[in-house]
Amino acid sequence: MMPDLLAGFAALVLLSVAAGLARVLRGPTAADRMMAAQLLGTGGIATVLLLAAALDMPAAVDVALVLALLAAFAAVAFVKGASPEGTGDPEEEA
Amino acid sequence: MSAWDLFTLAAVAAGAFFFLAGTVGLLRFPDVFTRLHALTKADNLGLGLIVLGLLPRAEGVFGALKLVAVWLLALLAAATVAQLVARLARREGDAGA
Amino acid sequence: MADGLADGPWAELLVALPLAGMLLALPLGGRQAHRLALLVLAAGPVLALLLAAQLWQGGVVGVALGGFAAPLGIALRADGLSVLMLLTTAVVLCATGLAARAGFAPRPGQGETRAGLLFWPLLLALWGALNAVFLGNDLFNLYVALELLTLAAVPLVCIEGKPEAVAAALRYLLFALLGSVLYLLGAALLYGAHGTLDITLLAARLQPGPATWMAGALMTAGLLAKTALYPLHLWLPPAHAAAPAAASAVLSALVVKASFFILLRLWFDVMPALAGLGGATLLGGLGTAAILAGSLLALRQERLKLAIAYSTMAQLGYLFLMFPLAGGGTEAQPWSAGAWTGGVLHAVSHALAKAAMFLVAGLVLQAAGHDRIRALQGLGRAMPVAVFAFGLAGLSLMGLPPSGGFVAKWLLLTAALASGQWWWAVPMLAGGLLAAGYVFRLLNPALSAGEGQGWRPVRRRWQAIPLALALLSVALGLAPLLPYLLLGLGRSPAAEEGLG
Amino acid sequence: MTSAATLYGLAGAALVGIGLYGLAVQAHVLRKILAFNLIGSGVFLVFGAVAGRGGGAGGGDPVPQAMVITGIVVALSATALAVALALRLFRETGRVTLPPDPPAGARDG
Amino acid sequence: MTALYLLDLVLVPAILLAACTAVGTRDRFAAVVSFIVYGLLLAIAWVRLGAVDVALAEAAIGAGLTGVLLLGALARMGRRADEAAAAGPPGRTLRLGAAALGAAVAAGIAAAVLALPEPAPQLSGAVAEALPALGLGNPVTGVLLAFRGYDTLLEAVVLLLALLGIWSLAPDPAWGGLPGLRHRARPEGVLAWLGRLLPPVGIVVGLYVFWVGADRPGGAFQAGTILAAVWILAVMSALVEPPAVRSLALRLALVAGPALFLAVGFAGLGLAGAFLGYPAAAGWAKPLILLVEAGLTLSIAATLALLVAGTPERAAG
Repeated sequence: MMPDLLAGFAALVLLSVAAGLARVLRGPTAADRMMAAQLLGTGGIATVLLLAAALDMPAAVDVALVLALLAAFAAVAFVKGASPEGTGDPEEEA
Repeated sequence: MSAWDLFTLAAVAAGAFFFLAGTVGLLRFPDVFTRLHALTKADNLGLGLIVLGLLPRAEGVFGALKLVAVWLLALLAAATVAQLVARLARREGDAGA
Repeated sequence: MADGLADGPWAELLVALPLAGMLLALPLGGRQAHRLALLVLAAGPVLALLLAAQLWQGGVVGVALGGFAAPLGIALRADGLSVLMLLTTAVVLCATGLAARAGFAPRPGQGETRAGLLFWPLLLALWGALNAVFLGNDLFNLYVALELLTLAAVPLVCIEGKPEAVAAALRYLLFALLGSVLYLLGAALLYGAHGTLDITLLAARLQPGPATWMAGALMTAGLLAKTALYPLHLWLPPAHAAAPAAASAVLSALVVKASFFILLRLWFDVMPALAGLGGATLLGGLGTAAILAGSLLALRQERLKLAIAYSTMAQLGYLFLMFPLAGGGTEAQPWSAGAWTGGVLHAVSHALAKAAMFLVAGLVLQAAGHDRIRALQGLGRAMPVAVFAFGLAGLSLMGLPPSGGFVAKWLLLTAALASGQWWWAVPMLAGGLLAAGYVFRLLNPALSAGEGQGWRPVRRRWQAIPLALALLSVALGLAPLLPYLLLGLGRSPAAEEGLG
Repeated sequence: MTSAATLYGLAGAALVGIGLYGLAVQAHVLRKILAFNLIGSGVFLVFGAVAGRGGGAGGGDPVPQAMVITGIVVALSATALAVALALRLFRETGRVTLPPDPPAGARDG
Repeated sequence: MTALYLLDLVLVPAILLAACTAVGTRDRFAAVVSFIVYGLLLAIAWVRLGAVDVALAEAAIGAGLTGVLLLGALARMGRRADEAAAAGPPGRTLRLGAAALGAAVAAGIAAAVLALPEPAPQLSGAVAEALPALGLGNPVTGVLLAFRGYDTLLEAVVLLLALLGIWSLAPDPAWGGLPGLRHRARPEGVLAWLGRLLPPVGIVVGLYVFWVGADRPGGAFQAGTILAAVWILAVMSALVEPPAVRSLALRLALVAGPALFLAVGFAGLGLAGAFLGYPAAAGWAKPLILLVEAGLTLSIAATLALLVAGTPERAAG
């Protein structure tokens, strides 16, 4: 019962964030696309945690941990990638 | 089904609701700043609630700490993105105008 | 003593030693890398001969790496075909290593340079990868070895930093990657169907079925892209022509043969029944197209290295005539072994001859500063030994006696006539004539009595390196018995009796 | 488990198809590299299907799983080299696409 | 568990959709972002399939490093109009042909997957039988470091070769110098803050993933990738500069792992009677495997970090 319900919630969370793919596609700005990816990242982490509980695979929590660590990494890379030559910082006054 | 299970289900359900709300905001709000605003609140709360709900099922103290670490790291990433993306959006807006 | 030699870990060393040399070269730095590399390369022929002795005394050499027997572990396996390819590889790499000192050894008093360091570990890795391919008996391990080969070969193409070489290298990389990913997909399906990727076990377990056929088709397609068989040849001429001559020699002589070698293993050892679906005829047809198109294109080139590269495309075509000629009906056929041996001998003699030709082209570039064929008048007087070596290597490409190319083509021709498939003889003969055409066209200006103005002198000992390779390619025709006997060791039943 | 593994294997097949389409259609080098990575991960999913069909705990057969990890690392290596080549090509020539196929029998290299 | 099929019903279409977006969209930035999302979804799929080791590798490499590589390259090649855009969308014939080809190949593979035999032939049993002798609990680590250690050795060399290839593209005057361009960040800004905060956390996570790898999912490749990622983050936050490629310490770090693996392999010739073998005496195999893994983690971290840092472009100061 419990595993089924947790897996069901995993599916629900994934479904709701996957809709964010539309924003990745539509934009219009790079910032929009990044935010959508961020939402998918957080939702993906939640999905993995729920799956780990549903499948009773505690090791899978490590996957969520790595995803969370790399979410920050990807965020920085996104922002860098949107700056010319890929080396800037949006906080610098141009 | 134990009381802890009910707690888990309630927290997870609330978390899932916030994810849903975040997506609706992302898709429906008119401009990049309001979208950002909606999003950062929603997904962090959502993940936080789900982590909270799963805590009783964690394998030991270490497992629980790991769950909390996941949430903190995600929070950190979200905060960074919010800050940097806002700057970026402002600059993109300037360039577009 | 003899026992100790026969039991030595020669197969393992042939893979491990080049890799160890490559790893050591990096911290050693650019001043010493070439010395280390030449030392390691010099051990190659010795190790290959020791392995040959081992094979001769005890039959097919099998090594379970880590002591884990297949299907759990990975096995190395050396039969006559492997050993012949390993020997050829060792010889060609020694020669190119020596020749490459001209371009990639540090000048006295100079610090570490980019190419002066990186060329050597790349060359050693390439050698290790080739050995791993020729010894591999596990289809997934062969995938890793092929990727190792690709990632060593691609940087060698553009190590001189010319823009056109960068474009050629990128195109080469994309083709090679597509080829290996298709190959890997086939391997996945084979594992799913049979629970192992060990070639010997697979051959015993193979059940025909959709998964097996699809796997065979995907792996064949991937390997054809890597072997640059017509019409997947587009990447080869620019890459082989843009690379520095020493690298071109290895690429044309050996690297394309590695994927062909796996194709042989796949068709003759793993799934001989593939041929029954008309696959053998298709490969033969594509080979025919490669011979004709490659030769005609080679005839039209203005640059020496491009012409040699197109000739590689043509010569690779002959290898694919093996498939229809060694196959056919349902019962054992006497000519199959001849066709198979002829094809393999062709691969070896082409390797030696083509390496010699590219090394000569390198000397031409060194002497003249360009390789425009028409402007090479009088080169024969400036560097007679090199031009002679080019001519000898040309004999082998044309298939004239007494060269190794002659024996190889003669065996293939005999098989074509004996099996009643005379039509395969037509491209062989036409290809020989066309090869004569382009070789003479390349030699003509060099032999003409033009005024040889402004050649930079090239020492005899540099010219001796391609000559040695060309002489070996001819000697293969004078003493074909030894490789012939070697090839018989551990030959698969399909190679003896025919595909299908 | 078995049928789920097969489902992901079928998804892998579709991904190979999508990647092949992208490789053929997109001209930009980075897009080609991206498409190649799609094909690669499709192949890995087929391996995953092969591993998972065996059932059992922990994703089934560990051998194909190990092969996928090896494959992921190899694909990353190749991607990194391809990206570096593309950047070098761009710096030298300003191009973001491969030059058109060499004309057959080009008169001068 | 039927609800899992509900998840499959969401996950598989999402993966395919992300793949289509990555291939099809006009905007290149959107394509790369889709690709990163795609990597994330694949990591979830591997968890779903129970292959946590693979999920870790996919999360770290597929979603992380590959995406960052592509993003960095895209930024340098410019998002402005160029000949790829000028050529206009690909022709209708090409698109139809490519679609037909892709569909045909996909259908062929699908048919082959559906035709795979039941019960599936596999090696789980053989691995489980041989694993206790090595003292390991994680079968995937057993396959990677022992049973198919030869593959892993070659793979580590492949990684290093890719780096040599990238280095070989350096302009000659910059040889020996620093890879990539100099990153900028406002000293008190968010970037610099994150760059100081995350690396210690990342190092702990990386070492943890390495350490548990012997007995549960994790290992050298996943750990090395995490360590590389936090180092790259520090570089992007302008806190550290990548080392000059002429540095001996760097070169030693790059070759240490594969060299150690080879050395243990040679030792196996004497101790275990087979190249790449581990001594049969009880208790010897696991420490040796951990030693090799430690070396590999270091080298993989260094190699991956420099792979992303790119070609040397700046002469060392």
